[in-house]
Amino acid sequence: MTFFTTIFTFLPDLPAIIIITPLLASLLAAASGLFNRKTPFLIAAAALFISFISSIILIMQVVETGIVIEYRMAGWAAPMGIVYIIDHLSALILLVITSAAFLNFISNRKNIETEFRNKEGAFNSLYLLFTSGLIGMTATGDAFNLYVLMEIASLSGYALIGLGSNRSPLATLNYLFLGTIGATFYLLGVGYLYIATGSLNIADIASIIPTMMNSSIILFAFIICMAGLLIKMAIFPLHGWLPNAYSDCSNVSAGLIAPLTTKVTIYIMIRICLTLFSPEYTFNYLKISEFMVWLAIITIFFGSLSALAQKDYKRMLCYIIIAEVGYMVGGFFLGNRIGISGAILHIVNDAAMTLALFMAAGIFLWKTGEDSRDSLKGMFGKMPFTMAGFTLAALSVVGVPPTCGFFSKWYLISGGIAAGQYMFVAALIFSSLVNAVLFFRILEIAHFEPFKEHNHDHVYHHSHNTLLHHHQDHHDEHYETTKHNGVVKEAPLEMLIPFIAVSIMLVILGLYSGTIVANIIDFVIPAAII
Amino acid sequence: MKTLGQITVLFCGGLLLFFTSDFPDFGDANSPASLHLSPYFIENTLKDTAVPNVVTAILADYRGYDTMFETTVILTAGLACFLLLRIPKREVKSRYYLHEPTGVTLRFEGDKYPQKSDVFKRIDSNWVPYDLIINFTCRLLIHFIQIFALYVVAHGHYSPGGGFQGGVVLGASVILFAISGNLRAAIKRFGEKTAALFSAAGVFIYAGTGALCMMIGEHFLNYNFLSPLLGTDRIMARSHGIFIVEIGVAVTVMAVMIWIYYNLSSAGKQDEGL
Amino acid sequence: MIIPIDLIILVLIIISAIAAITVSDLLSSAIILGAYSFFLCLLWTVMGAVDVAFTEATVGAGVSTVFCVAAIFHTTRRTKD
Amino acid sequence: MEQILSFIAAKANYWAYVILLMVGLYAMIVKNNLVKKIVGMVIFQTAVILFYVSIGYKTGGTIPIIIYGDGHNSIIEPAAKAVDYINPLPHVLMLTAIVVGVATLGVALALAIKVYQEYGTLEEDEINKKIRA
Amino acid sequence: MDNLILYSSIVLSLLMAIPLYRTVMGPTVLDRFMGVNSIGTQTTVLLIMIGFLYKRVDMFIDIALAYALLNFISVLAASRYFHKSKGLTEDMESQDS
Amino acid sequence: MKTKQRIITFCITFSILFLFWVIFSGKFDLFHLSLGIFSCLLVSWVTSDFLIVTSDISRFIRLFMGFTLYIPWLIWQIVLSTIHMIPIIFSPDIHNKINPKIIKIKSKMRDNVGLVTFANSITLTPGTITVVLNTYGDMAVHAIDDECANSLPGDMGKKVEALFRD
Amino acid sequence: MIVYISGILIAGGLFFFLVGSIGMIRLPDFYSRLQAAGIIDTMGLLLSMSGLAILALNEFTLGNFLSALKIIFIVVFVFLTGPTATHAIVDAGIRAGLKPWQKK
Amino acid sequence: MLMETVFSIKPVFAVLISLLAIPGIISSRTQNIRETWTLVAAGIKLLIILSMLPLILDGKVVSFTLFQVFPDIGISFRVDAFGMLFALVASSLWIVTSIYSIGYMRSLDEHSQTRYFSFFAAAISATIGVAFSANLLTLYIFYEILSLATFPLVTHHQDKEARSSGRKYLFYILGGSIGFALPAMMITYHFTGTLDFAPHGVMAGHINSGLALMISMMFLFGFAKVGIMPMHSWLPAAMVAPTPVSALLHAVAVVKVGAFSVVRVFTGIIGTSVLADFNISTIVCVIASFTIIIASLIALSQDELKRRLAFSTIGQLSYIVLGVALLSKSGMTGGMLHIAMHAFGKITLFFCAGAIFCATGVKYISQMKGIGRRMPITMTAFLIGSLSVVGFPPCGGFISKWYLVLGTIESGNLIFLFVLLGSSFLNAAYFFPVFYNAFFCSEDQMLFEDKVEEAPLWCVVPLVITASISILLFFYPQPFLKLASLAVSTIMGG
Repeated sequence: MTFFTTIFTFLPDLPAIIIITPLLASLLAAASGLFNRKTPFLIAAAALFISFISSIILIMQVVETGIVIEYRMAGWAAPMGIVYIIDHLSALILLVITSAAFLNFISNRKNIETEFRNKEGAFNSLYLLFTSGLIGMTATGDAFNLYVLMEIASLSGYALIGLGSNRSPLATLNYLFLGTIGATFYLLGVGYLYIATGSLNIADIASIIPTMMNSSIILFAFIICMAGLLIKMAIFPLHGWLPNAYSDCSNVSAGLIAPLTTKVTIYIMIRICLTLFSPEYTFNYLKISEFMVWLAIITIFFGSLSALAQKDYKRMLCYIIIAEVGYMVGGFFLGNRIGISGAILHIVNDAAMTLALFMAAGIFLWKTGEDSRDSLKGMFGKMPFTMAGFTLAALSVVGVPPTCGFFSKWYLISGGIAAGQYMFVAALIFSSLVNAVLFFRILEIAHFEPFKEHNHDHVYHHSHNTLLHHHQDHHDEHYETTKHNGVVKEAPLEMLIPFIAVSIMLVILGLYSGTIVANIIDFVIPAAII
Repeated sequence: MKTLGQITVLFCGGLLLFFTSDFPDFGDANSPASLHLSPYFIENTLKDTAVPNVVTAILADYRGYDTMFETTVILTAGLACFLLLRIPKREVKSRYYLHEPTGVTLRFEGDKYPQKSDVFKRIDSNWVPYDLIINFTCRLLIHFIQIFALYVVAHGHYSPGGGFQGGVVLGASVILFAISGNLRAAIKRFGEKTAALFSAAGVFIYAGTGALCMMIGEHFLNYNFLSPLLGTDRIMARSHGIFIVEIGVAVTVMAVMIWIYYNLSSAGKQDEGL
Repeated sequence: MIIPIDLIILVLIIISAIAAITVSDLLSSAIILGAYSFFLCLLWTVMGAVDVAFTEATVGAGVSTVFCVAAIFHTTRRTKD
Repeated sequence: MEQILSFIAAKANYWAYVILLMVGLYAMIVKNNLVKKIVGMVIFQTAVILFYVSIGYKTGGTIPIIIYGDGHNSIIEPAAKAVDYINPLPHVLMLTAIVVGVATLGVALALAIKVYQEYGTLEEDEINKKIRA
Repeated sequence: MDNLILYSSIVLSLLMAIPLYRTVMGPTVLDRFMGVNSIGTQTTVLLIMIGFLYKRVDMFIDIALAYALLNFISVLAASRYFHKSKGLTEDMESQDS
Repeated sequence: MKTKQRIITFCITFSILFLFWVIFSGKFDLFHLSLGIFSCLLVSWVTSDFLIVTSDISRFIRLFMGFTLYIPWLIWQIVLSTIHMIPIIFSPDIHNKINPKIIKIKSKMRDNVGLVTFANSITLTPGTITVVLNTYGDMAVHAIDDECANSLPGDMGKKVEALFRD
Repeated sequence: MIVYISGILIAGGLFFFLVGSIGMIRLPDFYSRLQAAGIIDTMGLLLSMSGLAILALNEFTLGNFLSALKIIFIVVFVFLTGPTATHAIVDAGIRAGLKPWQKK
Repeated sequence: MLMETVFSIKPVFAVLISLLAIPGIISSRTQNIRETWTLVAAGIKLLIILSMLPLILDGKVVSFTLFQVFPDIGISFRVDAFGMLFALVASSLWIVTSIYSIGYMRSLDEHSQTRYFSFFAAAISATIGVAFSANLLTLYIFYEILSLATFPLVTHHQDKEARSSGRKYLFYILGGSIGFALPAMMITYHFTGTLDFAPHGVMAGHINSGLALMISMMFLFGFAKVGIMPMHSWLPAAMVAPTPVSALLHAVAVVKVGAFSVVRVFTGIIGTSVLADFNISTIVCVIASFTIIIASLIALSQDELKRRLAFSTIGQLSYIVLGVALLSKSGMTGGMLHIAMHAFGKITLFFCAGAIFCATGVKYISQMKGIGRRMPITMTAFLIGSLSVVGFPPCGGFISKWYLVLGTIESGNLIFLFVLLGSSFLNAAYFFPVFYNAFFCSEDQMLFEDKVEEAPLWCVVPLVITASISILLFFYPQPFLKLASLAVSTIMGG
């Protein structure tokens, strides 16, 4: 009972709590990590859980009342101070972010302890900071505040993925360069908006823009913002940083960053196009929809074909992510209600799918120590539950009903047909088929090939730098379980349960997608869009 | 790649240059940017917060939330450098010690080495004797740098400066100490754990102040809550709130700058370093 | 009235920026970056942004060049471009 | 002639920002050396700062610190006029941007050190050669 | 008085081009240090002059003071680089750092 | 270090720093002064062992007085040697006018403060730069021409030695 | 009156800045250039700063006096740091193995 | 004709009951418990379906919407006569097959039995789901689930052959459904705005002739499980599966799901009027006839018994399509009945093939010389089964064929009559060698020793049951006949 009382006491402050909790906890985690190796995990898990719960309460609040929640930071009203806006869309994305971060985190306790030995405090802290950055980006109603939070997310992201295999620093450095270009372009775009309107608040700018539709500064602001965001979301010609960065890093980080970064960036794109610049400006005045859809089509084709060429499982996932970015961008710029619904729904679904796939990758790596496709030989027999979950995720990416991937694809294709973009439809179907081939290859290996002995000396090769001196003694326990008979058993329960939960979520999300669309996404899209 | 880059750059540059003509003139007092929001700040800062430095007032109060995350960015960078570079201590076969009065270097095998001693100083194989002039001057200056830094922090309300600048100067003073002597000496005075704790503590002061406001029932970071605590009116409460968060910023920035320097200059080994 | 100084410093800034990326030695590059930040600081003061200038002064003179030098110390000065 | 001069005076800052932006971008895209790219990144970020600060400048305005009356605690309002002071908002934003720049610089350099420890060189083409080998 | 300061500061800012020339063109790295050091000194003066131009000199002195105190840190760091037995031109790649 | 000596250095440091604070601050209300006291205490507590001039207060005062007398003289020297430099720099045939050389001199002082003062004075006067200095008083000085080289150690050495003689 | 004095001082300072700068360009080697750079650090700064300090005292108030004092402090600090920096550079040059220019 | 709709959750349970059994199967520690789970689930499922039978026979419709996945489309179930017919066949045969699998798997001591029974259950769930689906989306979803759930069954042996045929299987089935059926569905949705099955189709008036033809073809080939000729080759390949799988899934569930889906789409979505007006039905008939003849001819040349049966299946499936595409009442009734009749006949044949393999390890017809004397019960059942498939009285197959023939005459396309008759002869021709080898070879040609006996009891009982049902259906086809005619009367409007 006291619990609920407490919750209701803080209810008006929930938009702040959802981000402040991870922030404060990250400080505590960083500090406690200096003295104790276990506490940072507990603190971080608790904070993520609180955020998760608050996001659930928020979305329930928003859906029930239908009122946009506005929270004034420092008590100053909108154009002067910074406000947080929780509307249907941001509440939805918040839920996605917090749940993904929470599930990925609790499932990876062992990975964190081994891969980041003696640095758990810093790692957990950065993990929380990344999460709070994304949460802030989603919730904020201020264009500049968005930039700051974007930088927090990026910086902590660089750190998280910088410590993986021995190739990851280079990949991360390239990511850093492009990420900085992207963020700086965004900042520049905000500057252009500021020079034209004199305001930084998104709602305020949005109210000014209709009076100056023809201004070339506004046009440029749009182009520059978009350029920055497109770099950050890794659309086709600007995708170069993503595959290396995501595939070389450690699994914990990949499981956090890969599902969320691009999706949140796309969310921001949607927010900028719909809320900041009005849909009228974006779709009717600018006439860039056609171009963007073609860009998306090329991205889809490129991503799918490149994924075909990959031998490494994680790299393949990375190219699939690129293709999925094409889905969402293309779907959004179809400019009709169905397409945009599909794009938004796909943000949610794709986050869940990618999370599941990367969690699976984490489990495989933890178990076999390799991440090539061949390491999966005979996995169906050894880890049936993991493989079942993995299969679900794979099917979802392919777009097989009743997993969620099918339903968002349905909207996207309907939107494509409605908008007359048959090439986009073809690209989607093509990509589905390619994904089917890709995942079928993996499943086939796991199903047909006999189980292979794994060379456990390589288990932690990817974190050589931090572990060289410790991992021998530390992994005795792990060695015990695996070396007797060479049989890999099912992953530990703490990894398995979140993973299975996510996999089942894939189906549930699919089955309830109608509810999501009707209760949440319909409110997001302005009535002007048909 | 090179041609492509040049083309891109020329194209973007040309485009951007061409459209600069639509900007309001440089120094135009009637541009939208000068008319929409900023007049409110300029005209009301003193009334709202009793802080003459408008920049400080906006930084720590109107947009204090931004600044909290700016501080967090710094903390993130510190943590990132630590995570990326820091190498855990490893068993060493031999250690070098300098006998300071005579300048003789001794090599100790195993774990036979002088315990805490004033005459023996741990050094590394690439140790170089520090320069007398540099060392002396820096020792002389560090006080003044530090007192100057604290002055900057304390007078952020009335003159340029504030937590961030003061923090950087404070950090620079320790960096100066490390450069003029060696890194080990600096670490002995301002250890790595201290740096980590301070950097977290600074943000904690900031965010904790905000959270305290929230718990008392105001909005996050609304310093009004301080007025009953300090026994002042709300305006002065805001002024003091700004001061508190500036201290937080300074602490974090100082500690993180030092921390990053430790890690960068020794490539994570935290030995003698640069 | 302050425009001429502004213009001169802009020119100096651009010169040092171009120099920083063309000079064929990383240590020099870092040092020129220091000079670049001096000019930037001047420019901010010319434009009346004292707080920004102060920050630039402390950061540019105090830490960022030091960071660069420290990093170069642990890597290499050599560069082909 | 005067017109040209005043035109230059009115736009020079924006031109300079574009040039710096492009210099930085060029370095980040084309340069082969990682630290060079980092240097380019710094220039790139400062270009945006230049842009913002230029927005804020007001001819005839003074620095955005209110000239207040005697005694620093008493609030005497000869109400400050907006025209007299330079727009402070861009300055606030750019303080944040500078901080972000330093933070990014630190992380980038840390990564560069890691790269060097791994490959023994900072030239991208040499690194790629080593990766392929 | 305004004109005095204005023209002095213009002259001073023009003069800064000369150390900059040394910084940019300097045959050795050490010449560049020297140039930067001189630029730093001139910057300090110019900052105060700009303070006079704005008639708010008390606000600008802090910045100049910060320069006076911090200007040489980067030079010290750079010279420290050579202290650690690094050569002037060639890199001692073999050195175990 | 003995406690008494420590307290004395602490006090000296504190008073110097507080003087600086007052000059910097220019605000004499209670709030800022207390802030100043707090900051100065903090700094002197952290770094009081940096500025070990001496534990002898009378010597400290003597040194201070000596410095006050020495600095104008030094400035005069600087002016003189700057004037000496001007024709060299502007001469069309600059390569003949100068004759750079590194000369070695030895100071009898053993006090590090004195040595550093001496070395910095040499460097401050244009035309000569201290290149090397060690605790035994061995110095190497780079001088731009013979005249500068010959003036060393000269008056300056004597004055500094006198200043730091116990 | 004060304005004239300070004008002269500032002009002197600028002159020495010029001298130092030209010296930096003209002198043949690094060490001797450093000697010229020393002029900027010492005479130029000293003269121009004292000119500015005097100018600050144009209207005598406590604030202005403190400003002038601070300007003098800048000079003091630069007089401390300048030679140190110069020494550091020279020291680096020697350690890096840079040979001084010798008259043939 | 307005039908009374009953809202009930029973269809959902009917679908889910076997899925719910899966956790039980997985967590079982011993074989017995696992099999008990399977049998119990099968029994309950049949009971649930039977409990709905009276309602359906009364002309009512049971309906339930589970999820509203799109604003105007949900995952909803709707039990009508046609679906009931199919569900009845599938669920009753599941019990029999379960019993048979137990015997088969135990006697061969196959590996991964847990997986086998789990996916078996999943597959039957999906089959019932297809039968009960109320709209095309639901149908498609269960169709896909079925494709995937059967994959591990098809490739149960996990060897090289299984791998290649598994690939082929997925390529045809998934490729067809994603590549053709899905876009066709999307286009349908775009033009009509609904995907619900309506008695007379939803397309009339929304679409032009070319598009209608395209959509029909896309559905016909997209639902590759029906095995229309260019898309048929997965079926023979899939015969590498263990025999119970082949039996249930490739004689009953999977292929019949294909046929069912095609019929459902042709009648419920495209609509008979569109088919007739744009002359699509004739094209479909031609394609189906082509498949019938060619498949029968290929079957003649196969030596491996299961492959021969597979090609036979391909031919027989096209009977269903042909019957529906004739657009005559009798033809349609015949087509629908054929789903049931062929199922019982063909499953008997597969059971027999499996029993032979179990007992002797023989796969090829040419090696079966004299087997009839060693395994008389099995081979008698085989005889009954094949007679049913050929369409000889007194077997169930005769009834459906009779209606089909009537249908061809009714529709006036006598050429298809000849196709039917000709193919029946071919059917007889390819079954005859089996008997000849089994019963009529001389002593010295016999390849079997005395110790070869009948397959285990678990195997023999089911095939006896199905064989007797096949005969029973000739004499008492009432439930199926009534359901089929109910369905046809709904579709053809009285």
